Amino acid sequence: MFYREVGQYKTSYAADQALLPILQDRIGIAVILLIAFVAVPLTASNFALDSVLIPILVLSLAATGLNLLTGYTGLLSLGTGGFMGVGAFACYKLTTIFPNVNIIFLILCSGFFAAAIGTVFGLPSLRIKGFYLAVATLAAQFFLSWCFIRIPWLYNYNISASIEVPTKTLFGLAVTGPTASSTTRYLLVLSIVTVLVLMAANLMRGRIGRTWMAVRDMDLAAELIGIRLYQTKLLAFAVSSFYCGVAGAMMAFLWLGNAESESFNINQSFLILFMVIIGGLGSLLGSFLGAALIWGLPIVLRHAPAYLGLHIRSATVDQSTFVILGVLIIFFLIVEPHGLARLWQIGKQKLRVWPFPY
Amino acid sequence: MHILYSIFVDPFMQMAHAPDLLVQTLWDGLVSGVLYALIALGFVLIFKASGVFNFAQGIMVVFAALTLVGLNEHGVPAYLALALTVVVMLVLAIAVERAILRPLVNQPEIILFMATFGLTYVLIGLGELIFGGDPKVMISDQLGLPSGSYRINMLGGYVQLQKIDIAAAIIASLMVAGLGIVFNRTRIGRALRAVADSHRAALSVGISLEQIWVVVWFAAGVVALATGIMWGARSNVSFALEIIALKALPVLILGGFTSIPGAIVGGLIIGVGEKMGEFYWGPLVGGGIESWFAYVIALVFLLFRPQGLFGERIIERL
Amino acid sequence: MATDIGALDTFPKLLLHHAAVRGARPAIREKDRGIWQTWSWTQFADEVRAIACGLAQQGLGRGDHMALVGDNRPRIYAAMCAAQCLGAVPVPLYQDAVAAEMAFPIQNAEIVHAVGEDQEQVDKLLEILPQCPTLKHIYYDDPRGLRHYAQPQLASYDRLREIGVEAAKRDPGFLEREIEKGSGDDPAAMFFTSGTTATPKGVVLTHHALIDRARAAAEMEGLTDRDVVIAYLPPAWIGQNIFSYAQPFATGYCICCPESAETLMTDMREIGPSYYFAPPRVLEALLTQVSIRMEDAGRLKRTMYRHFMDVARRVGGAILDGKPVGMAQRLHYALGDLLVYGPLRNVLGMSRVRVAYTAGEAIGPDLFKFYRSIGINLKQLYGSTETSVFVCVQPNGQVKADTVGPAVRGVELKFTPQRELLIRSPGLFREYYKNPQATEQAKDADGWFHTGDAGYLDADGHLKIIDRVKDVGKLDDGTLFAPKYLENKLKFFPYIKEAVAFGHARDHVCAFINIDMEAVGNWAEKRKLAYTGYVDLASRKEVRDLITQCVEQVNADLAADPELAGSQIHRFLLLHKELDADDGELTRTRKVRRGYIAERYESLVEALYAGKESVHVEAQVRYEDGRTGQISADLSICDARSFPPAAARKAA
Amino acid sequence: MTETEARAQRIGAPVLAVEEVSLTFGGVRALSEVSFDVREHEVRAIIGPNGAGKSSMLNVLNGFYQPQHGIIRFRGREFRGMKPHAAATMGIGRTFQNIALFRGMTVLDNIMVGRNLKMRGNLLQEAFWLPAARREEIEHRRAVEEIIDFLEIQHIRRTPVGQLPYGLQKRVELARALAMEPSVLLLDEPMAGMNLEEKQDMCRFVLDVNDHYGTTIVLIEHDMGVVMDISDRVVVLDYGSKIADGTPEAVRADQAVIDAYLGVAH
Repeated sequence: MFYREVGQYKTSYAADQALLPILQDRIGIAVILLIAFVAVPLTASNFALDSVLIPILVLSLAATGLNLLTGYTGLLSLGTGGFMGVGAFACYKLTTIFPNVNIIFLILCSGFFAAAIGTVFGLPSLRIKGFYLAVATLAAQFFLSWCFIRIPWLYNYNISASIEVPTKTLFGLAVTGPTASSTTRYLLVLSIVTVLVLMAANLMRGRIGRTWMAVRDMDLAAELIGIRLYQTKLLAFAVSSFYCGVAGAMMAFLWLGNAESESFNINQSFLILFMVIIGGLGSLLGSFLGAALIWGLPIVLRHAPAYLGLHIRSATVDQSTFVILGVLIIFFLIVEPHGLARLWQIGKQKLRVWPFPY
Repeated sequence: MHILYSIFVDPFMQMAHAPDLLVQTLWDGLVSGVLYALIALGFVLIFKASGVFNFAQGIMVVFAALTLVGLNEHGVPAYLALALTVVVMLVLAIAVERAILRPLVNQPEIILFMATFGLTYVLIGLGELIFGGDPKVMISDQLGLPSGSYRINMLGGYVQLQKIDIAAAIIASLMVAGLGIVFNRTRIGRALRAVADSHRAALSVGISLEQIWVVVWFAAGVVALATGIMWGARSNVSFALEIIALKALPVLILGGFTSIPGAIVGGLIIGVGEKMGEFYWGPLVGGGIESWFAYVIALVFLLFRPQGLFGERIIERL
Repeated sequence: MATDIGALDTFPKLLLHHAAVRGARPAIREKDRGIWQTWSWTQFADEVRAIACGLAQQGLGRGDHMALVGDNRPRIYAAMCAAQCLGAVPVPLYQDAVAAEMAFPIQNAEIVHAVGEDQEQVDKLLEILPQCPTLKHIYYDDPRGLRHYAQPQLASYDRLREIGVEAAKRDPGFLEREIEKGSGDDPAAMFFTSGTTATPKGVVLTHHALIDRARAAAEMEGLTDRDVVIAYLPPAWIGQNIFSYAQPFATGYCICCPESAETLMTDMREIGPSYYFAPPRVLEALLTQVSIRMEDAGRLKRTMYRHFMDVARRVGGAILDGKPVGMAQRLHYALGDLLVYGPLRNVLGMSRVRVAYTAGEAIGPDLFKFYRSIGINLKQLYGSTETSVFVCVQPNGQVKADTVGPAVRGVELKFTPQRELLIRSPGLFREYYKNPQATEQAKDADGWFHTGDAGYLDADGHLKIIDRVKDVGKLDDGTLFAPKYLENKLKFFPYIKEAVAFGHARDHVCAFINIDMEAVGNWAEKRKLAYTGYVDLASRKEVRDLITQCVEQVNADLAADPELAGSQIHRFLLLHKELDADDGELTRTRKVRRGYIAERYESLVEALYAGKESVHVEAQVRYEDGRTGQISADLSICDARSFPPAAARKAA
Repeated sequence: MTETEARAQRIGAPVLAVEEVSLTFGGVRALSEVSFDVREHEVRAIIGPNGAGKSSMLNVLNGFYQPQHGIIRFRGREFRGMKPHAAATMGIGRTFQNIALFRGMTVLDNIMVGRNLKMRGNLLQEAFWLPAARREEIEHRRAVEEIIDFLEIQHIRRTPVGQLPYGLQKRVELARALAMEPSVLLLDEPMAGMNLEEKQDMCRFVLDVNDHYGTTIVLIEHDMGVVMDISDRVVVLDYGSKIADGTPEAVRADQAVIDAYLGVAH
């Protein structure tokens, strides 16, 4: 209905291969970015920023990382939580060793540590596939959780086995630690997430993205075409873990302000896996939609009774959130196995050929 | 040099010095192995018959145990509570088939696998809603399960064998034998195996998918109940159990996803391996390696034999 | 302007003018290799210069003729202009014509040089080489598959271009000198009429004729060099050539060639032409597509679509014409524009169409009203090859469904007692090549051209075409019988693809009807009706009832018009095969060859009038790959209710 | 100079040969001591009844199976068994009997994957879409567009592969193999399941590929009419062993071949 594609012709390959070839899509994204970068910081309350928007952005980045591995390369991973933990602890160690180095740079560097660990745990991916590979990543998850408790060096021998994030400043403005305001942290998280997701989008429209998808769809045929399966899979593990590592570092430094092994355990991996599945495997937009739903829904449910004037014990509300979440997952898998992103895509396609059905 | 010594030589020296401790660790390993095997059995049952990797098997164990104890708390006598729980498991099986499996027939495995995640969350929520979240004590004595333990003096020391563990071992082997016969000999068994290979093929020869799946999920429910009782008897019934159920994964890796004997042997290997690893090698790295050592065993095993002990060789054709 | 408009009297001069004045503006675009490749006017002029010099080296001289066979490609138009630079006369031929049909034009115009697009066209030219001794040089554009062809006549377009570039280097001023020699009265091009009757005739049109008519229409519509046209019809048809060659040279606007026939719809949506031309059959096909796709939409969307279509039918045309319309209606239409008409225009690629013409044959009134009602400024145009197209054009605001508009500037109209239309205009053709008798017959001493169409001027001075003079018949009781008018009303229904009416010198009207395989097939599938193929579908009772309803609705409309009430259709049959140009039943531009059909299906016509219930037919059919086969079927004849003419009606 | 003489002149020395190749897996003896060669620019057909080992032979040639016995000689180098990746880098492309396209991607992306061997863009360049990566992408897109134009599939450029009819999927697979610019192209029953018109198109494309790109073709085909029309030499397999090798006319007259096809008792 809103699409007017008449007159949008491409006279060069660069234009034809642009990320958003259709004008209306470009307008849409521009509006969204405008709202995110300008409208939200001005209007959103600290509560909205701290417990809704920043978490969703951080988890979307982790979901994007997992999507690169499971959605685009077809390698099921249950180790996301662990890789995020590596990012968080790596960042913490880096700030303690190089206190005056720019914090953003360190957050990104911690991603490389996670990437290294991710690649190591990706090594079995050549010989084994499917559920069996899930076990390898599960081993990584439990092993890393164990390390976060058993290696005191990681948390500077702090007796509570958890890390407190020191106050870091950027151009004189407090960015991490208790004094940093939610808006600055929100803007920082938003810019890092935007850049990294843009990089992921670029990857997916280039050679590397295609080799990943080829390995996902028919790895035997891909090999016969000259794609080195091993390197491709390991690269997927590395890039995916990089994203999870950065997400983990941001979770500790820019969201929670502290972190311990519990926040990067197996449940975190399952949570992110749900986001990717419900959001839509193999779609960057899906990671965002999934994160918003799986994180946003419990908050909404928790506040719904109060808002509607029913007073239910908070424990029952929490428990019923579990049930509703479970029912929702089943419902979505039945209605649209390819997740919210596919629903969005179908809707967009209907608008493009409106009023026709196809 | 010292590290190599402490890894490869010292543990075995310790074993030689305290054989009774060795036997005790072995026994403890075997016992937890039996429980892992029981959980793995539930996974294998459903995977073998419906091709679904049922992640919710772990929570079904907890849910069954909670129902049993919960009913008992509400004044229902033990044996009646047991019967009622079995009925609850039947209702659960029918509900799962109706709400999840039927709409998702012929969907790829990953989708069904994800659906069982959904089921896990539902069962956690229901369990807590109906029976409260705090851990409960298993009513093993009302069910006539033996308590106390035997003390056997041997090899210069003594070995403590819990009676409940022996009972668990016996029940487990009875179940395995029973299921083994059902799967391989009876008409229903053949139908179960047909459905596992291909839903469409089974449908084409008139096997009713719905019936088979209810039977299979009910059987898995009963196995879960037995596991819940055994497990509850050793440590109380709580949601922490659900994470331990994940241990069944390495067992399945070792034993192969579709073989019942594989599940038992795999369970025992993991159980013993884990206990020995924890007892002898644990201290070297600060202990607590029980949480991930099982996975490492499975992983090492996988690299040499990707399809597990009993699985068939996977031949990929183009 | 440096050179006044008068001196630019030939296409090559106009080319140099555009290259000088608007060199960077796009002249021609082609969707190729996935993106739109663009030639600016300077680049296009350089291409023409290279080809012209090349052709000169190859011996093409003033007055010679050069054949052009191929689809809309920049290189075909470059070659056409290159020939004109040397004073030669380009002769575009239909690219989907069979080899035999090309032999006559080449012999008639003693053609020495020919430009073929690809292996398909080269094979046809080589096949008729024995009958055309004059043909010495064949240049091919797409070398695909021609690697092993060793015939001496063959040379590649690129080779021709290389020769041209070298020649131009040696003698830079050569082209300008040749162009200067040219004048407005030289022949600019020769188009062979498809001719519904005897052998085709070569219509010679001068530069002056084409340019004058192109400018007249351009001024009337205010065309500028910012306009965009999509070239998708055969270049050999004057209807396409005037819009993709004559007028762009006159005004400087850009023409766009789609990638292939299959990608036409997407290419058109991408380009978004502002100036669009489509013969009625293309508009019919589009409407059929629209109705089939809407039929498959969900119930909600269908009801919305029908509701707003009714609104459009009531007020759409009036709003487009700027007539006064109530505010409520206007708001309602605006909502419809947001929900239905805007998106519909967008999907059809017509959102940016400022002016759309339809011509070539009379258009059904309902079809015409449909496009205007959804906001597309579709207007009727009358003209022919001999008159360089523009004779009558409906100006904005005076658009009616059943007329073709007043005469364009410079055109005089006159009628003979038999209502035949005579035309005098600067755009008239010079002669039928080597056919003086036909020229005399068509153009009398003081320059009046006999169009062969019957018609009259209505109250507002708009020309109203009834039919071809020889086809306009009279029933026994003298009432007017205009077969084309009836056929167009029938063809408005998506289920009817083609129709042929008979009634001249008979007591009542009967008709052959061709069902539209796609539309009726879709209709049948919806009702779970199994059918194997075209013959089986056409013979089913349910399909006959469906078509009977359509015919009866046409009869009801005819009953309302006193002049035509007598020519309601009493009996009809569904033909066993689609009428096809390859079997000679249609012309290359899909017009019905009435005489040939009446003669070939004599037995069927007699059966209709003899009141028989069914008739057996044996027919030879030529398949796509040239094989011929036999089709035999029993066609049952159906009767359609006719309605008493309405009582005294106020004047139409 | 007639068409056939022109072709005979262009066919060069043997470029690919198998000697005494035997292949067994799981007790099944798929190939036993098969030897034949393929010459440069030749259209070499492999025919034989079902289960004769044709597909296995092809899978040995491009490294999907490793033969237990025998040597593969390619451009003067000897191999006991090919590695799939090595075969691809050396210029052996192939299509599959039952289509192995990447169902999650569009036609254009599927063909672009064929360009993978020729692309050098590294992670950093691609992530930031630096000029180097952008230039390379455009250069390879242009090469792919040549193939799309060559096989006349412009109208399905952006369609997901899963939605295409059978005939078009086969053509996209041929396009993907061509994108690798192979010197030898292995076609596994490219015309199976096609109607007459689609078969004629595919034959024209195969001949054009051989003629235009000079690619040596190894073709597995059941339709004898097609084999007779477009192949220069034919090798016949039956129960895993070679029973005839030569020009189509010679092979058609060979009694052993007739027996194999008409089923004389073994």
